[in-house]
Amino acid sequence: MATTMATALNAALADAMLADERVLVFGEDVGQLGGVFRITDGLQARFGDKRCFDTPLAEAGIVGFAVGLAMSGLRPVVEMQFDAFAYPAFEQIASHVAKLRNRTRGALSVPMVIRVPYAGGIGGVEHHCDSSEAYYAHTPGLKVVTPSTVDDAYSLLREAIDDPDPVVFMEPKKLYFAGAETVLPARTEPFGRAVVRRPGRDATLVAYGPAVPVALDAAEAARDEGWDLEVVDVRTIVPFDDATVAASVRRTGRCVVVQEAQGFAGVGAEIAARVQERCFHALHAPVLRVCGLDIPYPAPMLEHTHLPSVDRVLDAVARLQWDDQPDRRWLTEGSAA
Amino acid sequence: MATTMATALNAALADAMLADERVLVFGEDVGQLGGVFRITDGLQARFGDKRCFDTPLAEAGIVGFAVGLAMSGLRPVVEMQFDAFAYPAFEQIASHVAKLRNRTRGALSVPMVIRVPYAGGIGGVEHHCDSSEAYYAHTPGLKVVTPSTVDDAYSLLREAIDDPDPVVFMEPKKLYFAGAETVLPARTEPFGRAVVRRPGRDATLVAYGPAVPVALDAAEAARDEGWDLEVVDVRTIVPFDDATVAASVRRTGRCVVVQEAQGFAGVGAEIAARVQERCFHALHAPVLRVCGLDIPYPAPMLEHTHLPSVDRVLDAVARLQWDDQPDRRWLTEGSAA
Amino acid sequence: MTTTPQAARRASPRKRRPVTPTAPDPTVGLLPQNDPVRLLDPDGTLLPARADYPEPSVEALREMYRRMVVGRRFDAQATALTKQGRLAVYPSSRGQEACQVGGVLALRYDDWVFPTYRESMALTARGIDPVEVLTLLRGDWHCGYDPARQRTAPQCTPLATQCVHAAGLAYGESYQGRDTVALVYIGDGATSEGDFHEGVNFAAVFKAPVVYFVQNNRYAISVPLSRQTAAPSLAHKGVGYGVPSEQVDGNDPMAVLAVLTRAVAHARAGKGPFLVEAHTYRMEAHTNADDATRYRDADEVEAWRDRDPVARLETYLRGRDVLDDAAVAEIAEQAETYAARLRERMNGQPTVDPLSLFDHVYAEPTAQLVEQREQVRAELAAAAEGDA
Amino acid sequence: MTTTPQAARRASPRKRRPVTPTAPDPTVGLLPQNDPVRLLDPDGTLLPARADYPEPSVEALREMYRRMVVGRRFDAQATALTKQGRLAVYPSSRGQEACQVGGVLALRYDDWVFPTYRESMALTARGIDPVEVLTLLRGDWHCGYDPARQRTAPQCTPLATQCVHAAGLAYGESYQGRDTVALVYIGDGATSEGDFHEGVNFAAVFKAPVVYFVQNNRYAISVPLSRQTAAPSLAHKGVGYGVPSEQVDGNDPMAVLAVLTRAVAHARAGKGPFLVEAHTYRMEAHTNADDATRYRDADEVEAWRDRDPVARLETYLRGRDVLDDAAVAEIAEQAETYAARLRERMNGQPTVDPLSLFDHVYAEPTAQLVEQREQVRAELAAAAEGDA
Ligand SMILES: Cc1ncc(C[n+]2csc(CCOP(=O)(O)OP(=O)(O)O)c2C)c(N)n1
Ligand SMILES: Cc1ncc(C[n+]2csc(CCOP(=O)(O)OP(=O)(O)O)c2C)c(N)n1
Ligand SMILES: [Mg+2]
Ligand SMILES: [Mg+2]
Repeated sequence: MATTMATALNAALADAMLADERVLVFGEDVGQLGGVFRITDGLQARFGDKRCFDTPLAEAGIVGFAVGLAMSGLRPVVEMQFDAFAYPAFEQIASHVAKLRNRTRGALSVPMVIRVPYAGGIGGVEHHCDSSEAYYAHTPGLKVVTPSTVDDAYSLLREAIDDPDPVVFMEPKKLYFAGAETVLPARTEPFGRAVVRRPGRDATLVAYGPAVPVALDAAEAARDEGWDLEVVDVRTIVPFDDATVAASVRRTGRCVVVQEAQGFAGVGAEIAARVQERCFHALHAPVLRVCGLDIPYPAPMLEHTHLPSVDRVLDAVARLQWDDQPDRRWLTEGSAA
Repeated sequence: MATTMATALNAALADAMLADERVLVFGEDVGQLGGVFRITDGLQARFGDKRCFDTPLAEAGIVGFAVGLAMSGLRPVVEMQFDAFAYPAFEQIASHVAKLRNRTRGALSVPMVIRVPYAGGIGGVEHHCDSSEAYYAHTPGLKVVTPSTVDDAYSLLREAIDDPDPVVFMEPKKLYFAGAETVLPARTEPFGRAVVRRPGRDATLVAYGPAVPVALDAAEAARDEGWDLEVVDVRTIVPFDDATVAASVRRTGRCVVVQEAQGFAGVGAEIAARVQERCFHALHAPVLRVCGLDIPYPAPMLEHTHLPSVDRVLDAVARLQWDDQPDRRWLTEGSAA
Repeated sequence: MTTTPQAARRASPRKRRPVTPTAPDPTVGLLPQNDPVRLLDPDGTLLPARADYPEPSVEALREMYRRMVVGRRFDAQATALTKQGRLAVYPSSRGQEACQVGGVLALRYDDWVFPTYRESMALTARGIDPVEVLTLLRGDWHCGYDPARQRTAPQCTPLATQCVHAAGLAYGESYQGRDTVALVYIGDGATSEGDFHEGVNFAAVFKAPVVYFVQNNRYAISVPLSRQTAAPSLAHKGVGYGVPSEQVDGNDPMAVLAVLTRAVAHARAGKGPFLVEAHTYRMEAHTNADDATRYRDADEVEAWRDRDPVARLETYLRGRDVLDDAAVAEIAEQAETYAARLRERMNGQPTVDPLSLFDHVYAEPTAQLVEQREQVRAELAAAAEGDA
Repeated sequence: MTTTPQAARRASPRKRRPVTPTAPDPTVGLLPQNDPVRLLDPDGTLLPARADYPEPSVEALREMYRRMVVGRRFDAQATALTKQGRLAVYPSSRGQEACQVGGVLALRYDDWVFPTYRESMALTARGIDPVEVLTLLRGDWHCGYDPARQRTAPQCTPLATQCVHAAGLAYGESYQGRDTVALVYIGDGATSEGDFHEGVNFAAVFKAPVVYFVQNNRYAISVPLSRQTAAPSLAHKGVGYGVPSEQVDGNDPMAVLAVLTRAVAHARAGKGPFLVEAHTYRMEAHTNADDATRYRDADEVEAWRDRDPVARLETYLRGRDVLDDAAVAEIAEQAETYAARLRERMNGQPTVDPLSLFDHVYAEPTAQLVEQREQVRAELAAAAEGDA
């Protein structure tokens, strides 16, 4: 029977709680109910209501409480019920979670995990589908991790809980119930390593979290067009794996970044900027991005228009100047020094 | 006598209050005290304590209160005392201010201005020097504006108050008391227009807010190295002026983006990504970025190490491949389709 | 110098004059009564009259009954629509009819309501088109009705955030010389959020005419009240803001209407905000997607069936001879017609123009949005061509 | 059916049996006393003894006096250092000595303190090296002392955020079987923040041993208390969380110590959090950079001079014959020595290694940070070469 990402996350939490009794799991509805996505299902029954418990309904409270618990030597793992409901905790995250180690020259650390079910594609009503990873990725002191596979869900969450630094662990909701044949516990590549999910020679698709399956589908569909696309799964946005991404693009010479979040000043912009900084001479075309539109996340009936689709990725790939257009650099050369 | 940016902002508020009695100015210490930077100095005395007033100390409260006032037909202009102290209001800004118009198909709008004194260079203690523009720029529905000149401070703030949409108005603290010879009221280019602050032929420096003077100084210093640099001031991050930036880079063939914020997934990444998307064939070198380090804003004695400096900009310019290195594209061509 | 034990033990030279007389109790008029206000017994019998809360008129109560019956039917219909896939999700307020209807009945047409996702019944009771109310949950857009015209904010999902908006709106209205009141619906769980605190405090400091109406239905999804607060009651939070407050039996329609009417009058009179906590119960799961058996006993739910607000009011009105079988049947029919018409109108998929995604992000789309709209337009055209 | 006026007017069939007897007052033990607790008159005379707050021992009070005198001298020295450019900024707590010292004296060495930027005096009174305390304000790093060793969180600038941390820390300590108490210093203004609400509520729900100690010095920078709250007192917020609370004359050192001692005992006994509001006054401007004359009258400040906590305690102790001129002089000398030594040690610019910027962002720097560190290293090397 296939294992779902939800099951893998649940197993990771349980195994971490078993391995380290300092691990506490808490948040809204994570106890008796087992979380609205059932990611914490059974933990309270198994570990008792001191290890897995519900809190008052207040996200700054949850995150700030976790900061205090971490100061006392515990290892809190908190759940934000949905992406947009982590915003009330933004000050606690940006000013405390991210900075405490640095402020105190390492005397205090905050080894905590903030689990954020995020992104759309599930027909959710407003405020339930935000892709908020860029807010965290732009905040030094946080690690930002997002699995796209069942094995990674397990392994990265275990690593996040063991990590000495705070980790914002972003779980693509639409992948919760996607299954894979695997045996848990799984151990995959560590933080800071991107992974080539599909090798290819003609262009690199760089994606993370919910966009990875889209990129893989696009790569599959691209075979009909005669393109052999490589797909790189970023996995850990912070720390970012420049080496793997750049190596791929240097090999293929072309790159499209795929992300679900609205594009402007998102993680995809960072990836595009880094790739062209590092692979300029290898590039046959600009690094393109396929992102969510620069609009608030739309209502369910329109979300397919918003989300990066296979077609939209293929359109971008088609714009990667395959025709060996003549170098038109001379057009502008006149005005250069 | 020179007019400072602080004076210009104060005048813009006063003139807007005079022109439109729906304009209310409020926040922490903006009344009797006139704001910790004195930007609202004299407004309460002049317009009364119903037009300019202090609130309880609660930023989500201030912003949310402004949302309600806007719903009732007023035009709130609120002050967040310092950049990092706007974080408690993040949910109100991201989930309400930014989205209300869209959620209601335009039936409700939120014509409000959130003034955020931001960035460093003033020897401030922790939490007083964050460059937080990317958080807002990444949030669809907000306009994000940041002046670097005295005239722009006046004109953009007037425009922000008149704008039908919410504007996050980011005021570079270190420029508050920089003066210029000018006569107020000044009217400069509208939202959505970047401005070439200094023409040049060899490379384009793209900057905004507190980084603009650094870019201008660097351009001046670059003359010694024989480089004639153009400086583009972005002014309004959202909406962004692709045309002006791209036209400049197409002319110069080289581009360095300068921003004070930590680089990762910042606005500079967006600019770099856009520029290479649009000017690929005009570029002689990758678009480089000079940003703050990817660390929490440091203590005063180390801030000069963190901040983009003239030297660091010149180092980046030097890496723009001036030697007419042979095109090494052939190195990787073998692996392309 | 060291202290000698003798010196330390010596009697201290005490002040002889009496301490300043104790100040008057500053909580007078602010603390809620210990018991929730109740005017009707659960069995529908009228309790002894009380000076603080005069009984609402039977006309008002009869109208309340009518809207509660229609509201309950609407609620059942909405739940049914989720099963038919016409609604993505629906948070029922069955059992909370007295609060849902009482809140809007206490208001004037031009007062403002700040509802949450749970107030669909309240909004339809306010006369908003049920299809527009359900737009959010059907998924064609976020807010389906025109909040400005309906004087009703969009149903609020980010919990407690509307507490602050209402303070601003109400202050803004009074600032502009209008005597509008804002009524905020909020759940027990949401009172734990910082925005509840900031909202009530702003309203109090600015004397904004807001009624904060907490429907304490004892659960925040699965989390029971005991995990939410250790306070004697949620109404006891009022004194900490200088806001008068009251508890009410939220399943007693008469008491709800009486208490809210007084709260609204207080606000309208310029005396600032008022906090009301209604003790009620959510008979259904949090939404149709929730499984309430995971966290509460059937017994508990059963016990609340005996406190049904609709039956309670019906018994009372029948006892007063202002409601008979015929009238009950007529109202039930109205409710059926309402539900049937809704069912019909919700039949079929609405169409939404994808290009409208770009229309309301800003008053005018930015250059970037125009670009993205063109891209989508081209995609749509290509797709249409592909289909043709 | 329409209601006949007759039917409507008919007397309603009222319940005859008496209403359920009123529940016992649930606020007992939670509401603060109407008057701030005061044990010493402003002129230093002892007030009549009271059962609820026994007088602290004279030994404790003498030690309190000593630390207040040294603390005041430290405070003056720190202010002087701003004038010499040795400190970027300094928020004085002159006038608040009883609170500054009382808070830390009520604690055990292994209890935790959660201070704000204003508590420099409290921290030095706790025995933390003043140079380490002033590191933040001198600007060589953020937190200069080791919070884990000192059991003292970094001085908190984002207002009220520490209220939540303290709840977590205190709960975590008790969860691990330790009877540690956490004492939170917070200002009047900061009680308006959502995090105050969430923090106190978490502490209450989890029965965390925290004492929330509000120094109500009547201003948040320039904003007076009346703009902060309409509550009878800030202590009245406690009941809304089920947290017992008390008001105290914050310029009465004896009362502050007595009330905090009881509050700490309450928390340590496992009874959950306690809220104390001290009525005091900030004699200086908000910081040296602030101009208090813009928002308050000299008269007001003058009036508070008569309530000086140091003089008050001195008078009392002299009256008890546990303090004489010689002792006062000796303590003053200790204070001078303390200040002189501080002045000396703050003389000269500390050096901070720019490369240390990368050391503590994460336990191990990321690849990106290693790259940036190399870049800075290269710049520094180039600059050194340029200088040479
Ligand atoms: C800020 C925020 N956090 C979390 C949620 C998710 N959520 C939706 S409803 C709910 C429970 C609310 O309980 P309560 O306030 O008692 O209202 P009720 O649903 O019982 O009417 C939660 C946790 C949310 N909508 N907003
Ligand atoms: C979240 C946040 N908002 C604003 C500020 C700016 N600020 C610093 S101190 C202060 C006033 C605080 O007043 P109060 O809580 O009464 O403490 P006091 O300074 O009087 O000790 C303000 C507004 C801040 N530090 N944090
Ligand atoms: Mg509830
Ligand atoms: Mg104060």
